Parts: sequence; structure tokens; C-alpha cells
Amino acid sequence: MRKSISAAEAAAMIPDGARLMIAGFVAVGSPERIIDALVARSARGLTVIANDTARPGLGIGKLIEAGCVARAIVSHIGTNPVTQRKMLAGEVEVELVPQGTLAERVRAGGAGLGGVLTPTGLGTLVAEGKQVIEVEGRPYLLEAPLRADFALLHAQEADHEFNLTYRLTATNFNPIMALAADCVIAEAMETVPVGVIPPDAVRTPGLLVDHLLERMH
Amino acid sequence: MRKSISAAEAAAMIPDGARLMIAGFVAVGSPERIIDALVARSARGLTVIANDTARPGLGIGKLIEAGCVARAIVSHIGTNPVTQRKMLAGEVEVELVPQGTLAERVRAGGAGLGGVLTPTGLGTLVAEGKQVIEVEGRPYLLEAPLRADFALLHAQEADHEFNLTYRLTATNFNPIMALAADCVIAEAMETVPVGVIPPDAVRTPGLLVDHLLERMH
Amino acid sequence: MDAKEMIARRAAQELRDRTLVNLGIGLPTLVARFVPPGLHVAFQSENGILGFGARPPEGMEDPNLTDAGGGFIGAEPGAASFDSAMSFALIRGGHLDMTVLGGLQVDAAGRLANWMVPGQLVPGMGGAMDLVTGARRVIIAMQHAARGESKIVPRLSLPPTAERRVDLVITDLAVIEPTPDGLLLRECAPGISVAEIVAATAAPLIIPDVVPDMPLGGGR
Amino acid sequence: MDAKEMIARRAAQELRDRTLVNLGIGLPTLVARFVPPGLHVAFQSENGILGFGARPPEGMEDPNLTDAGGGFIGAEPGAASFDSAMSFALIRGGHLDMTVLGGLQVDAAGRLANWMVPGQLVPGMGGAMDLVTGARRVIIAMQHAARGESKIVPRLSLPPTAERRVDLVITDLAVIEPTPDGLLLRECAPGISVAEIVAATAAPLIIPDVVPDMPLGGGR
Repeated sequence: MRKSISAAEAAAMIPDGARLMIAGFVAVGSPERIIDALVARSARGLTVIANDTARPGLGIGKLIEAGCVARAIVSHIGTNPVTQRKMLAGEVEVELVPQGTLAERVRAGGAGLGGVLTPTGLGTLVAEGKQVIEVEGRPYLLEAPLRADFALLHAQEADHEFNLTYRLTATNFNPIMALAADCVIAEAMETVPVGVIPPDAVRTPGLLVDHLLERMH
Repeated sequence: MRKSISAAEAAAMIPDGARLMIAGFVAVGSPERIIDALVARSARGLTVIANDTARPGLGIGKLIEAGCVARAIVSHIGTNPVTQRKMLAGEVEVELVPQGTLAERVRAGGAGLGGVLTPTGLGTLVAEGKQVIEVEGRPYLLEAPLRADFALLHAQEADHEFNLTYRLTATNFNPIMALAADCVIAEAMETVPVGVIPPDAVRTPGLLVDHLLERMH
Repeated sequence: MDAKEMIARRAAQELRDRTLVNLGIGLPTLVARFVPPGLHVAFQSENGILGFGARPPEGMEDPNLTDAGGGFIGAEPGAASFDSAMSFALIRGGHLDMTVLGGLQVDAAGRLANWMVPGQLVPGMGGAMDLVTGARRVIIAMQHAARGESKIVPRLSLPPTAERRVDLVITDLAVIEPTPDGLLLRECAPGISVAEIVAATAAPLIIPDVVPDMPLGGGR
Repeated sequence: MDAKEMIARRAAQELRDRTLVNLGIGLPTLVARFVPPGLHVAFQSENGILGFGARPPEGMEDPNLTDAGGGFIGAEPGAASFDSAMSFALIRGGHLDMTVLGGLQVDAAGRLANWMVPGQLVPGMGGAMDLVTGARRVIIAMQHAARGESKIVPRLSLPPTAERRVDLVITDLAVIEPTPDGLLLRECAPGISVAEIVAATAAPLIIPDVVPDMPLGGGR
């Protein structure tokens, strides 16, 4: 059995300037408790790798509003006008990555692969400055793997060995980010005894998870 | 609700000389009924992409013994002395691929990626004739994606829309091969009504599966 | 029937039985309301579900079940959920039969721009670049003009979404098929003449002898 | 205690608490029997399970739960199963703390050959190339000699498994650590002298002043 930590302890582990992967899709499947604790401790200069910056007041949107984020590597900011405003004002640097490429770059970072060869982005702004590799006569864009100092996850169930499950569309980037960071911190809706989650239902083996937040009371 | 077919009908669809992906790991998770039907119809000249050639009398081992296979793209043949003998006799051509590279090549074929950049195989016979690509100062071997005419799968449960689940170590190559072939044929231990498998438990969405074998009686 | 409903109804006529279809955010989402009767279409949402259904009644939503815009959805029997890597393996890998997306511009070569207006509006491409690159058929559902300017242009002035030529453009005025030879006018919206379409279109159009009216399916 | 058991016992002393370990087919599999008491080690099998346990009693096996050699195994509480892509993402991605593999040869540079003897024996590499490339520590557990010939050689005559220098070689005679300077003799098997080891080893060894005996742990 492993010991869980508080959200404040989790936030204290994450230094200013850290590079974070944060799961979630318009905040669905995002770790709101860890995010709140980062806002509470006034984190600064974070780089956030995520699908999007959610909405004002929600998920990563809270980090943007509170001025915690210096740089965002995301597939869109269309749902968050605050991010768009801060980007145009030069307060937040935004790197836009096609969503499928983002998923594969994260996966490559976690799987020890040297990069991603994708047709997506060829002939667009995304291809600028990148290598094009031909395989069997077809061109592909070479996209580099992504890794982070921390991955912040949101699970449905966790057991006390930190095995995790995810629910429906709250799954999204959680399972792939779990492999792509030096330190993985998860929060879960429920904590269950070891053995309750069948092996086939475990989506992230507990050995990949460094810290789990205490259950909510 | 979709109509299932017999093993013989499945085998009749697969012409001599076809390129097949066959799931399974030393025959665990291999579609034995489809294999038996291919042996029964004396299929010839098949190319088999699989983890291994199992053992004599088991799984892909039956296809090897029956002379159905001209070429095998596999990670090992150590469990099957018949394959080793036929390889040395020039009856079966064997291309050995590191297991992790095989999995990624199949996945790339199914995911529309142009190839795999892996450190595995660098400085070995596997690297011969292949391109080495540097990414962020590190060398990786460029391995091409794999696709097949048919993928033959073994599921635990199937519903009548052909959604599939897999069990424990019988999962192995099944979920990734389901995306990497022009025609996907599955057999299942159980057939259940649509809606019985929860969305989070479906490992292969039914729309990827072209044909399902009738349930066993 | 307003223009958006008309475009969505026409796009719904492109749906085929037992296909996997992704609908973009905004106008394309409306297409799901007009699936022709008898067709079994599985809608994918790129945030990780296939076989999603209509928004559940008030109070019966699940916060873990939303579409790519974050709106609540339901699940049809036989639905499947998966992570983002699998979702885009389906999209990029050619497993998606069709996608319906909005557009800012389509040009004479059939190229689409729909993800940014430099210096003004930078929402990002989200899944659009993968969808246009990977889906077997790409249908653009959009207004013919914005602020009085034709969105169908000789050459994109906005950054392209992909190199690929889209398959069909459905607007409030016309249905246009990009071909290797140029933009082919296929159908007119009800009550709109060929001359009106040509006048409203900045790009050259190939006009066949007969241009029928858009089929819009039965009514609800 | 036979040679294989001794090698397995010594290899088990390398296990650390709360680590993820892959054991190769054959001799390395024996290591699981000698986990030092109090350690929680999760064994991965590359066919897709983490946290597997001992073979169940006769008649209680599950045909869907086997190790990489096809032998029946059990599952510990908290075990997780996954597909081959995920299994090798764990291996290649550096998530595996340690692997114990058999060997045909290790050379003075610490390189391993363990997947083929050209023209004679071509079992294939299976997962070995990925394991040697990706695991944080690679331990080779093997007999010191085969058919009277040292398996520890100045330079591989067999095709290498990977470029990477392995971390430790455990044989029935010695424990040897490949270092940037060469092969360092770390321990002698009980009753074996340094001179005997040097005589039985084709590659040059670096001999420290003190070479202790192998620790073999307590009993079962």
C-alpha cells in the first residue's frame, strides 16, 4: 500500500518554470484539484502541454487567468478568449500543434520513440522548419517527441498501488501522458482496494504513477 | 445487428498468396478456428505477420506444418523447430523483427504514420540497409509501417455490432492489428447483445471489424 | 428553414449506412439531427468516443461524456470510448469514412483554410488538420460568403489546413465539387440561379449543362 | 545448489523494492523464485502483463494468462494487462527498472549477443533487442562457458543484440561488471578462485585488490 499526498503537497513539488503535461479536453478529464493548488500557491512560468486551455474558470483556464503559464503547447485555444488575449499581448507564448500530432508526440516521448512521421501538417505553417522524410515514396513530417517534468492526471478509480482507470471521454490524454513525464501525479474520483480493478480494466499501471492525491472527503 | 459467417466462409475469402496479420503470442490469443479453416482449404503462399509461429500443432504452427506459409514476418521462431527447419531448407522465408518494432510497425500501419523511429536494432543486423535518422542529436532507425490484406483476430467477447474485448495476455497484437488490414476477421469466445460491453471496455470498435465468426455450438 | 439548417440537411444527404463520421464543432454538429431514416451512422468525436448520441435530458448529463466542444452528449448502445492516440489513429489511419467541417476559405484547387486568420483570430487547428488529411471524404459545410466576401476564392489568402483537395463544399447557395480541373458547380440551393452563384463566387466555376436543386431530405 | 539456481539466487540480489522487472525465458525466469523477503517487485512479461505471479495449481490455469514462453502464470492483486504496443512502450520508454536475460556471449566492451548463431540456430530476437535497448539496468544471467568455451570474449563473434553496454554479468563462476575501462571482476562464486575465473575467461578482466564471494541471499 502506498501513501497518498494532499493537493498542496503536490503543488509544492512542482517548481516555478516546470514543464507540465496536463490531461483533459476542454477540462473534461483534467486534474482540477492539483490545478487549484497550483493557482493557490501562485505558480509562475509554467510550460503547459495539453490539448487546449479549456475555458476561463475551468481546468487549465484557471492557470492561464492566474498568470501561472508562460508557454502553452496545445492544439487549440478556441475555447478560451483569455488565452487568445494573453497570446496577442505577448504574455503567454502559444505553440499550436495538430491534435493527432500532439497525441503521437506525447506517446513517442513516453514510448522511447525518436519522433513521429505524420502526413498531417504537410504544406501548412506547421511544416515550417521541420524535416520532411520520405518513406516508400510518400512524404511525412518529422515531429519530435514530447516529454515533461510532471504529468498531472485525472483518473476515475485508483487503487492503493496507484493503478488507474479512466471514464469515457475523460480518458483523452491521460493514458499517454502517464508515460511521458519524469514525475506523474494523479487525482482520482474514487480510491479502491488493491485487486478491485481487474487487470484488463487498468489503463495506467500503478508503477508509472509517482503520487496520488488523498481521496476527497 | 450484423450477420456472422462460418470459419470456412472466412477461409474462402482469403486467397492464396494473401498477406495476413495473425494475432497471438505462442498461440495465446490466436484465432484457431480461422487457422484450422485455412489449413482445411489448403491455403498456399501466405505471408504471415505475427509475433511468432507458435508451436507445432498450435496456432500459426499449424499453418507452417501444413505448408500454407511462404513467408513469415515475426519476432522469433524459437518455439517452433518446424519453422526453423523449413527456414533452413528454404521452404519458408523468415524476416525477423524485434518485437517492440513489430508492434510499432503494425501500429503505424494502422494509424496512418509513415514509419517508426526506434533506437532498437541500431548497431545490429536489423539496421542493415535501413536509414538512420537523427532527432535532437540522437540516432534512430527508420522502420517502415506494416499493413496486410487481412487481419485475423481472437476476441474474448464480441457483440452483434462486432465490438470486441480481449482477455489478459490473449490481448497482445489483437488491438493493433485490428487497424492495420484492409479486411478484419475476428472470432470470439462469446457473443453478447449490443450494449452489454460498456464503452470503456470495448478495445476494438465494431466498425473496424469486417467479419465475425459464428458463435461455437 | 434557415441557411444553417439547409446546409446541415444537405450535408446529411452525404451520409451512408454503417459509416464512421466525424462532425466538426459549430454548423457541422447540426448534421447529426438530419440523418436520413434507416441509416445507421456512427458519429465519432475526436475527444475519444465513437457511437455518441444526442444530449441527455437536463439533469441526466455525465460530466465525463462530452463532445469535442465540451458539450454534453449521450452514448448509443454499442458505443466505444478510447484515448486521444487511438482517436487519431482512427482519423489519420483512414478509418473515418467522412468528416464534415466548417471553413473560412476554399480555393480553386479545393484547398481548405479553417484554422486561423493571422493577427486576428488564432483558435488553432485542433483536430482539423488530421481530419482533412486522414478522412476518406472531407465535406465542407459553410456559408458561401462572410461579411459580403466570397469564401470560395481563386487562391487561399489564409493559411491552409492541409494539402489535400476536399471532396465537396456545401453552402447556403450551392454544392460545389473540387475536381482536378477546378470547381464544379453541382447543385443550386432552392430558388438560387446559376447566375447568382457565379456572381457570389470569387473563384471560377465549371458549369455543367444541367445544375439540379439541392436535395434536402424529408422534414422532421 | 546447482549452477542455475546459484546464478538465479545471485541475480535476485539485484532486485530492488517497488521496481518493474522483466525476466527472460529460461534461466532468468528462475529469479522470481528467490525474491528477497520484504521486497515488492512487479514482474512484467512482454506478452502483456505486469504483476504476474506463480503458476497456479494444476487445473486452475487460465489459457489466456501465460508468460512470454507460453507457460501458465497467475496474477498478483493489482496486476495490469495491456497490448503489445503498450508493453514495449514500457520497455523501450525506460519504464522498466531492470531486465534479466540469458546470453550467448558478452564481450570486453560489455556488448551482448543472445539471439542467433548464423547458419545454426536462429531463434530470433523476440523482445531481447528492445529490452537491452530500453531497460534501465540489463543483467545477463548465464553459464560462464558453453561446450568448454568461454562465453565472455574479447570481441563478439556472434551478431550483437544491441549497442548498449550491459550492466552486470552473473555466471556460475563470477559476477562481472562491464565498465568503460573494461570488464571488472566484482565477485567470485563460492569456492572459486580469482585465478580460476581468469583462466576460464577469454576476455581480459580488471581485478581489484579484494574480490568478495557472491551473496546468495537466505533460503527460500
